[in-house]
Order: sequence, then C-alpha cells, then structure tokens
Amino acid sequence: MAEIPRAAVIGAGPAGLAAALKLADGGLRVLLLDAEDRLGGSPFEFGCKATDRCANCYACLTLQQIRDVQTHESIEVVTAARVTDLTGPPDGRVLHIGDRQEPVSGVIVATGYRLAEVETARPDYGLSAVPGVGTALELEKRFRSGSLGDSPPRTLAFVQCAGSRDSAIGRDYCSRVCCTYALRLARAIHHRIPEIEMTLFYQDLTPAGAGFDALVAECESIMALRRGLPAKVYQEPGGARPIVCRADTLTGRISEEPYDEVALSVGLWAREDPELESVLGLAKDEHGFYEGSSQHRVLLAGACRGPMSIGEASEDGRVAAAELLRRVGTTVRGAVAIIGEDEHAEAVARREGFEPVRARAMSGVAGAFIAETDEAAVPVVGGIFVGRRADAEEEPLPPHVRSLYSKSGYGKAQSARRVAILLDFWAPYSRIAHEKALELAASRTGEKQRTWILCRHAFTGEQGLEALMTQVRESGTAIIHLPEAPEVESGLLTYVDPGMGKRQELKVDLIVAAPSLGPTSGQLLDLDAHHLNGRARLGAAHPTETPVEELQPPSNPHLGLSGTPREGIHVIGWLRDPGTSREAARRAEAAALADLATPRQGGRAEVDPAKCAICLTCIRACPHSAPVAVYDEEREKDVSFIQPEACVSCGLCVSLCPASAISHSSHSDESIARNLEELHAE
Amino acid sequence: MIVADRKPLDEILEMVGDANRILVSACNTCVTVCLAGGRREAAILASQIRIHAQEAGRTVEVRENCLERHCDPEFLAELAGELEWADVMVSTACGVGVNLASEVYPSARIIPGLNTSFFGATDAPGRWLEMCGGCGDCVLHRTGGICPIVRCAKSILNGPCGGSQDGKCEVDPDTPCAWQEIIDRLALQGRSAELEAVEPVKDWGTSHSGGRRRRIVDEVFQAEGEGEA
Amino acid sequence: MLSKDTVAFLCANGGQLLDAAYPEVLGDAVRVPIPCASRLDVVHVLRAVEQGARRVLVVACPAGNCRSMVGPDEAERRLHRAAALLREAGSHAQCILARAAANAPEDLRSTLAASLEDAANQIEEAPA
Amino acid sequence: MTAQAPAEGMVVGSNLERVLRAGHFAVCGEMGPPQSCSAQAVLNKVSLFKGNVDAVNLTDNQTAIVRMSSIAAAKLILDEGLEPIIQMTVRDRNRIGLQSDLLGAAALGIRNVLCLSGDHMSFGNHGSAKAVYDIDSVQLVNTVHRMREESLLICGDGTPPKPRKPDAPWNNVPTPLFVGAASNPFGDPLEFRVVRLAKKIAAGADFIQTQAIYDLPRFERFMAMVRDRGLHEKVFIMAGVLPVKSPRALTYMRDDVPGMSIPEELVKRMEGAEDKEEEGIAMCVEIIERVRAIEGVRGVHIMPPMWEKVIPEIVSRAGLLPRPTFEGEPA
Repeated sequence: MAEIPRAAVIGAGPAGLAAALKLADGGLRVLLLDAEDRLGGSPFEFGCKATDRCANCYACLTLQQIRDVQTHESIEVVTAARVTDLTGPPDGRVLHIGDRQEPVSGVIVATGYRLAEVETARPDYGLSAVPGVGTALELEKRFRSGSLGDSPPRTLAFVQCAGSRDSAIGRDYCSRVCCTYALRLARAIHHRIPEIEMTLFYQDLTPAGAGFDALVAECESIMALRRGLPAKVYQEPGGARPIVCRADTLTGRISEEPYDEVALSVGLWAREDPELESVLGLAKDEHGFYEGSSQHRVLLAGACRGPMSIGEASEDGRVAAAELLRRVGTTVRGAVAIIGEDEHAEAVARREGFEPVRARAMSGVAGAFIAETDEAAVPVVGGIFVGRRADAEEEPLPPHVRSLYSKSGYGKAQSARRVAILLDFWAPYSRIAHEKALELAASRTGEKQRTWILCRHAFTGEQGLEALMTQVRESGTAIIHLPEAPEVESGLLTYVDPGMGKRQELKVDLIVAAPSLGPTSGQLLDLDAHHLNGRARLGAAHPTETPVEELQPPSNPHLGLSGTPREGIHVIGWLRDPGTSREAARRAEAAALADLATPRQGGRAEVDPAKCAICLTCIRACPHSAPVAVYDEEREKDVSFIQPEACVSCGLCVSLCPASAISHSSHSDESIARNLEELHAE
Repeated sequence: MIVADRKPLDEILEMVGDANRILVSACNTCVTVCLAGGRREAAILASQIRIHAQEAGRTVEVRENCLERHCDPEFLAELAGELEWADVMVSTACGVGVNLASEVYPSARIIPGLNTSFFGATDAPGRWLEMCGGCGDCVLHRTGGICPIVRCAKSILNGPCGGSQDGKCEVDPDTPCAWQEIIDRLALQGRSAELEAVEPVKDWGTSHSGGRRRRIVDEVFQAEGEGEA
Repeated sequence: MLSKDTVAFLCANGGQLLDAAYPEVLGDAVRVPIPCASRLDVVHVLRAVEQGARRVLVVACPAGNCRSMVGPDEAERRLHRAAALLREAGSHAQCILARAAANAPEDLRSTLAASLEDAANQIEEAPA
Repeated sequence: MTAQAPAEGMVVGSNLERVLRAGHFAVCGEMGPPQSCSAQAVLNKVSLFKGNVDAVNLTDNQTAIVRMSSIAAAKLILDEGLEPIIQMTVRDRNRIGLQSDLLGAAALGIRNVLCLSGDHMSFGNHGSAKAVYDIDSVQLVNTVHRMREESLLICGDGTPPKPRKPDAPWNNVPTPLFVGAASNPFGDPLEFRVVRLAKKIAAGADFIQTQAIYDLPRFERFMAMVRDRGLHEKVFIMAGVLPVKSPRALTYMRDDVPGMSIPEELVKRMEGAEDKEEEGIAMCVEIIERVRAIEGVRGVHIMPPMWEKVIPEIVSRAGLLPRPTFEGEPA
C-alpha cells in the first residue's frame, strides 16, 4: 500500500470530506486541500433547522465529517491551499500546491459552488439597496444568533429563484436546493417565533428528496405559499419598508404589498477558477459547471458539477472516491443482491466492481448475508432494494385514463391529436413522471397536435428539464396548475380555473396520467441456518419476513440517501425518492454500493458468553439487528453474539444488558468511570 | 420464569438499618431475564444505597456480586467469604434464593431486595404476564392452554362470571377475561362442546394449601444415611 | 455557567462535535464522551452523583437525527429512570436531557437556561 | 288468594318453591343487610316486603363491602314471618366454611339459597383481602344440590344426625335448601351465557335470578335461546328488575357496573322526565309487564338499591297483588 501515492481531494465541503473519508477508509492516503482557512465548505455556514424533529438538511453532518478527517491517520489536511499545476506522466502525476510538489494517484475535484451575484444580476430586487431586503442566509444567521427573535418583523417574505431560473440573465436552470432551504428555514422560524407572518413567492416548488410533499404540506399550514415571483422589490415611498411588486401568475393581477422584511433565496452559480480549470483540464457546461476532465484520474464530485443538496454532494463524493479506488485497484469487492427489477442498478453494480445477484429475498445481517435466488442461496456483502420497473403492475387510474408509463398509453399519446397529460393527482409527485410528460409533449410535433399538462406542482429540479420545459411551453403546450384533480369523463376534463374561478371544459382525444407505482416484492428475511456457520439460533428483533414496503427507511442524515438502520441494506429508486432516469438517480445507486465496500470503523460491542443470561434483551432492542443468539458449543448453551459487521457500536445493548455481559471496546464502563473521576479533580 | 419486582428503596434501607458493610448479591437466572435483579440492577441498588448514605452524611461500604443461581447450594458457596465481611446481605434473587441462602448461612442477616411476584412469560420487551399458578394439578389441556387459576381473577373453573364484558375482566378493563379467551381458543380448535360439562371442584391439596411442597426423583435422591449403606 | 459539579454525557455525533465547536456552552462541566446517547447507562448516572455531581446533562441528537435511530429516546427513558432512582435515594441532583444537533449551540443553550431556571425555582420553593 | 300447593316435584316446600310450582308468577325482593350489627335496621324494612313479595334476597357482603351476615339477617326476617333467600358467594369462604354455613342456615329454618361468584374484593372496602375462590358458583350450586339430594358433602362424607360412631348404622340427614343461581343475559359472550345457564341447571339449580333487565330485545334473544334448548322447563327463571330514581343511576350502571346493558333511550327518557321517581317506577312496572309476557319467565326479582319503600307501589301497579298464600305447613 505504501507504494500507492496519495489521492488528492480539492475542496473540503461535503463532497470533498466524504470523498476523503471514503478514500482513506478504502486504504489510500489522502491529501485534502481547501482554499479557505477552514474546512466544511458552504454548509459550514448553515445552522440546524430542526423543530421537534431533525429537518434532514444534513448540515450538521459536516461537523462530523470534519472531525473524522481531522482524526483519520491517513488524511492530511491543508487549508488556504492553492493548486498551481499538475505535471508528470499518467502513472506519475505530481500535484503542485504552491511550492509543495506532491505525487498523487488521482485527484477529486470538489470545489462546490458560489452564490449568485444578486446585486448585479437582479438589481431590481433591491439587495444592499432597500432597507429590509437581505438574503435568506443572512436571515438564518440572525435567527440563530437570537437577534431575529429579539425584535421580530411582523411580516416576512421569502423570494425564490434570485439568480436562477432566469433566462434574462442566462441562468435558465434550477438551483434545486433553495426551495427546500427556504421552507425548512421558515418552518424552523415558525417553530421558535410563531408570531411572524410569512409568505413565500415561488415559480415552482422544487422537491429535494423524500419527504418533500410533507414539508410543503406542513409549510402550507403555517405560512402563505404563493405562485409568481415579484417583478421588483422597492422602498416604500416615504417609509422604510420594502414593497413587493408582482403579478400573480394564477390571477394575472398586479399587486404591491409591503413587508417588514424580504429574504431572497439566492441561486447557486458555478465557481469560476480559470487557473484550476486550466491546470486540471476541466470542461464546463453552458452554465459553467464542470462536466469532466481531459486529465487522467481527475474526477468530479459535488456541487461543482451542478447544484445539489448537502446529502447528494456527500454521496457524490463517495461515488467519486469509490471510482478512484477502483481505478487504483485497492478495494475488495464481492457479490451484491439486487432485489426488485432494475437493469440500471445491475449495470451500476457491475460498473462499481460488484457482481450483481438478482434475488427475490435476502436474509441475515452484515457479514453474514445470504441472497435467495430462484436457484440457490448465495453469500453477498449487502443488498440493494430497488423500485420496480415502470412498466410493472400499477395502481389503478380512473376510467378513461391511460397510464403514462405503459407502452400502449405512451404510444397512443404520441400520435393522438388532442392529449391531456395529468401528473401528480393520483400519485405523489415524481420527477420521472414530470420528465416523461415533458418528453412526450416535446415529441408531439404534429401540426394539428395539441397538448395540455395538468399538475398540482411542476418542478424543474433536474438539470436539462428547465430547458425542456421552456421548449414545450414555447411550442404551444399549456401547463395548467390545479389544486386538485379535474373531473374525468371519456374525452372530457372539467375543472375550476383557479385564476378566473370559473368551470372550464377541455375536450381531448386521449387522457394519460402518472399512476402510483407499487413497490417491488422483495423480502428481507431473518437469520436462518445458513448464517454464522450454522450457529445462528434466532434473531428475534424482526419478524421473520419483512416485506420491502416495511423496509422504508426513516429519513435520517446519518443513513444517507439510501441507507437503512440495518448495515449493508440499502433502499433506492422508487422506494425512496423517485428521481428522474438521469445521472443523479444512477449515482444514488452507486453511492449505496460505495457504502458496501468499506469496512466500518469504530468501536465494537462484545458479549462475554460466561455472563450472558440469554435474556434476549439485546436481540430485541438493537435497531440494527446486530445481536443474534448462537449456540456456544463450549458452554453447550445459547448465548448472544454481536455480529461485528452489523454493529454500529452505539452501545445501546451495553447499557441495557441486565447481566452486564456486554462490553464496549472504545467506551467501556472503566473508561467512563475514569472520565467521572474528573469530578474529584478540583 | 420467576418474575419479581425491586422493593422500594425505603423498605430496603429500613431492613438494612445501620449496617455499614452491605453485600448486594444478584442472580443471573430468572431475575436477570426479567430485569429485576441481575448484575445491572444490583449495581443500581448498590449505588442508590451509597448515594443515600452520602446524603445522610454517613459512609457505608457496598459490594456487589452475581451468582449463576441462588437456588442451588453449590453456587451459594461463593458467598461464604463475602458474608464473613458483610453486616448484611441484600439479595436481589427471588424469594427462593433468599430462603436457601438463609438456610445455608443461618447466622447471616440476609434480606430480600425484591418482591417475588409470579411465574410468567415475556409478553413484549419490558412486560411480563403471569401464566401459571403452580397449583400442582394442571388443567391446561381442558382450557386451551389458558390457566383459569391465575388468569381469572376469581379462579373460576366454570366461567366466565357475570362481569365479563367485551372480552375484558370486571376487575381491570385492561385485562382480557380469561374465560372469554378460553371460549375463543376452544372454539378455534372446534372443541366448544367440551365447555358444556361441569368442571368438578378442584383438589387444592397439590397446591400451597398442602404446606411446603417437595419433589423427589428417587433415581437421584438419597435419603440421609442411605449413601453409606 | 456550568461548573465542575455538572457531568455532561456527550454523544459522538452531536454533543461532542458541538462542544468542540462551541466549548463555552458547557463551561467547566465534566465531559463524558459516549458513542451515542443510547450508551447512556443508568449506573453511570448514579455513579456520577456518587462522585459528587449535582447535575447530570445528556446531550442527544434531535429526533430523527440519531445514527442508531433510537438513541435520544433511549437516553430520555433511562435518564427518567435515573432521576426517579436518585429521588428515591434522597438525592436532589438534577437530570437534564438536551436535544441539539452538532451545529445547534443555541438549542443547547436554551435547554440549559430553562433547566437552570427550573432548578433555581425549585431551590427557592424549598423550605430553608 | 289461597292456593293448594302442588306436591309434585316439591323438594323443600319453601314459600318461593310453592309459589313457583303452583304456576304463579313469583315476586322476590332484595334487602342489603346493614353495615352494622343493628337488628332494628333489618326489622324496619320487613313491613315493606311483607305481603308484597314471596321471598326476599339477603345479599352477601354485596360489592365486597362488609355487612351483617346474610344468614343472621335472614334469621331476623324469618322470625318476623318473611321468607328469606340467602345469597352466598364463594369469595370469602372455602368449601369448609360454605358447607358449614349451609348446614347452619338450614338448621335455622332458612330454605332458599342463591349461589354466586360475588363481586371481586377490589371493588369493596377491603381491597387487600386474600381471595378464597376455593370453588366456583357452579360448583356451589352442585354442592347444595348434593347436600339436599344425596346428603353428601363435597368430600363424599354423609351428613349424619349425630356424631359418627363406628359400626353404628344411621341415616344421613338431607339439607333442605331450594337452590338458585344467577344468570347475566347481558354478559359476554351472549351464546355462552346460555351454555353457562345450562351448566348451572345441570349442576342442580332449581331457580334462576337474572341480572337487572333494561335491554329487553337482548333479553328476549336470550330467552329464545333458552327456550331452544328447553331450559325454561327445567328451571324457574325470574327476571331481575331494578327501579331507579335518576338518569345518573342508569348511566352509572351503564358505565361502571360490569355486565350491564342500558339502552340509550331509557337514559333519555329519565333525563326528560319531570318527576324522576315516578318515571323510574313507571319504567320498572313496564319492564315487569314486558318480561311477564315472555315465555319461560316465571317470576320477577325486584332489587331497589336503598329504595325498598318503592316495592309496594311497584308490585301493586304491576298487578301482582295479592300474593298467593298456602294452607298448612310446608311439606
């Protein structure tokens, strides 16, 4: 291992930190560089947005990642670092950091984004000019310091898309994270300072991950969410308050409303660094985000590739690291069970160096998984539960409505003259439905063809979809927003126009809609005789069969976007967050796989079989199913055994064991007792 | 298993009195499994005794140990040295353990730290339910495996009484009526007709009424003196 | 301001990180690192009081932010039990559970302020 | 009204038995002995019952609250010429105590006994009492039956007139008690209530007193099932009625007394009434008239809690007067 040069990671935000940790855990030495004099990147600026529950923003994970890189013996951190050159032959690359020259095996670029220059891009929003107008980030800082609560404004308006989704300034893409950021911030503010009346002006609400519908529903009950961005924000004549001037896109009416404060949700722009771009041969897309590198073993991760959330950036960092590890050839891979039908997942698994095993069920715990195929029981290192294929069985739609996902429905819709496409009325919002609808609309170029897209929400979170949406709009497709489903008869839709408040009838030849897709039918079984060399007796924490629906993992930043409480089991795709078929979804699969290949670090819980009363307390209590009952041949009785690969070393069982039979390797009773001795050290 | 409950600390402290050297002895069998008197609970009790003494401005010495079982004299042998030292031993074993330890060490002051409650089973993690009355004359084959002796508040053998409503017991609306359960269970097994017969009065002679009960396995048991013969 | 008679059990993913970034919040409290709030042990809480602690603080993650899923709830139940055991033993030591993410010092501060005020009220109410 | 007592099937010849066997619609009352040794408290109530009912139940530490023994109270009213039915629960006495008291009661001239499980002691004023429940109420019925029919105790010993002497022949003395049991048509499960009634009959019950009836449709269903099995021809079934003077009494029974079924319209009717006492009496009289019309119901058992003075009016308004009397001594 010593011969392999270090891997360099440029940028210590969530993607860079995750990449560095992944590389180091994978056996490489790592040089982690950041241009700032601190680690953490942009999320370091963000506070916690929990109410009574975690808001799943992932910002707190950055501190954990910083601690982990700082304490990892294989990672060297250099701050205020400037990369000046990359020289040498492909198998002997040398990275120049100022005067320092460092041989590297590969480079991961994770330099993140910069905030939009709203003052210059949208001077009509009054930032830095109109008193009471600020950015959402500034608002958050005042909220966290307590100064917002000390003198709260009576009214507060959030304005989305400041610097993005704006073709007038050449930024016709969605920054993807700002809607969720603003909604979570508003919810947190309401939780602490409920008296502030809040309004949020938006174009479309862009979902970011599972739970977005619930967030929107919650926010609808505490604040006004209004479609239509302001044309401008100006100072109240003779007063001190900002006035928000806008045309309501639903009603067309122009309104001028004063607010005590206006918070702009500032878009994400590509970082500009000509020196680095030229040194690393980075290619950029039309908006300046990096697309690739002409150089050998220079990989990209995180928001330098395009706007993404903290969680997505972390996963992206792990994927890039896994890729680099694979190219360097240091990781040991195995077979992985893919449960549910998804060719993409299998392709990604192969790409990541795993042997995919298509299984109908799997059983066991990490370190002792068995995948059940139709023919055999195969040992695997982990399992990926995926959503079902789009053409599989669907939830029923109303009569006269064809499925957007079925070949016949989609095919007929391509040729019919007047077609209505209904999106999120009988199914939760999904980006894949949205993508498919836009593709369908774009393909309908016939002279007499007319298309209507009816939806509750229209989102543009994925890069490329924004342009597609503009294209179909310009070619005459009408996009109609309705708060609830229209009445459907054969060839006829009836709805109340939200702007005019009048009943409208729409005659069409064909109606297609996105149905709700049921989950795949895989199962997670409990331990059986295959496991732990035939010693396993029972693992009572879970029912013997867990249908995959019940595997729906709780949203939890520590589990990432695909993880579950059970180590080695990941849930992705439809079951988690129906994304588009584009790269982001594929990378989520890759991230799930990336997690499987790394041995877990940290302490262990271990049972002393001599003390174990086999009371089953640990087996019942462990949320990770790590303890199992095994037959101890020496003692000729059952005892509890904690499967090391499945244990996350939380110590829950240690502190519950009534026989005090479980010890913790890094946090033993003795070490805690030594900590307590400090009480005497006056 | 035998299910027990920790006694309130006040009661234990009153029994301990002004003893300065206290041994808390745990049992690694039933009372460990029912989270009442294993190593952990003994450690908690010992700590409480120390804290209480501290608050009262006294110093006491408390030691803890844990035996595999308190219901076999061989395991109790481990206590000999500790009992030399201790003024008093608080047993967190069940009442059986307290009895036997007191018999093995007749001059030692051994006090119960638990109230021994019943023979029960884990119903859900952290909850145990009484299942058997230990009456010495099992009728479970006639009642679908549901013990009317302990699961019915009135131990009725020809139940249910008039207070059974909505499947619940009149004594506690959270407790299922055992006879409703028996009727349902036998119906499930297609044996409802069996309930038409009048169950005769029970012979309680095999139960506690007969005084201290004993069980002898002749194959193993050797009466005193027989061994030498 | 917390002094040395406070013992703070800090979870590795929340409290310890928070304390590293904002050490002033916990002042001079005696820090006990634990891997997760679910490692909080009733015995350790009692031992802390035996060793002279007048206040036991557990800093756990917010609901839904525990690496081990159940840590904060487990800690709450155990701290609740520990508090009952302490009262039974005649101790007036205070048990406080704070739920704060690593980047939420303000949440920890406000929980502490409320708890210290409660304690002050209790002392005032208590007969001299 | 004077009638000839039919001798056929007569077992003990108590007034109650004679009324029932003569085919009259029987009327029983109920009296709770005082929570003291005051004989006067018992005697004060005798006039309310005399001539209005055929027999009076004396409760046995009802709701598990300590009261004067039912046997002692029974003896007090018996001496005043009023026929008692002693209630006997299996809660407080084991088989030795129960059989001893049965012998004693019969010796005092008491001729009727109603066998019950008894309210659980947790409802009463000695919640920490040790439960006995040596035998259950069905087994008690059978015990009384056997003592009367076979002159045998539970253990199989006979009941000889004098202490046993070795080798001396003797005739065992039967214990003359007309044995009754309770039935709750409103307890769950309904189907099994009939099975349990059948078990009590099989055990030897001569008469049945039911739980207080308000829910007539359910009681009618119960009686239909009873008739289907022919049980009404094997036992004298007396319907329990309980007059109330306030809607609160109804809601209390609905909510807090186990095994009661109170239709909502009765509660509304009581709530709407101006004179609640009058309404309660009228309602009770109506229920008596309704149950009397049901085939297989052979009498009524009126149990006014702490309101015994209403008995004469109810009995009179229900057209149940005068009560039959019989010439001569019981057989």
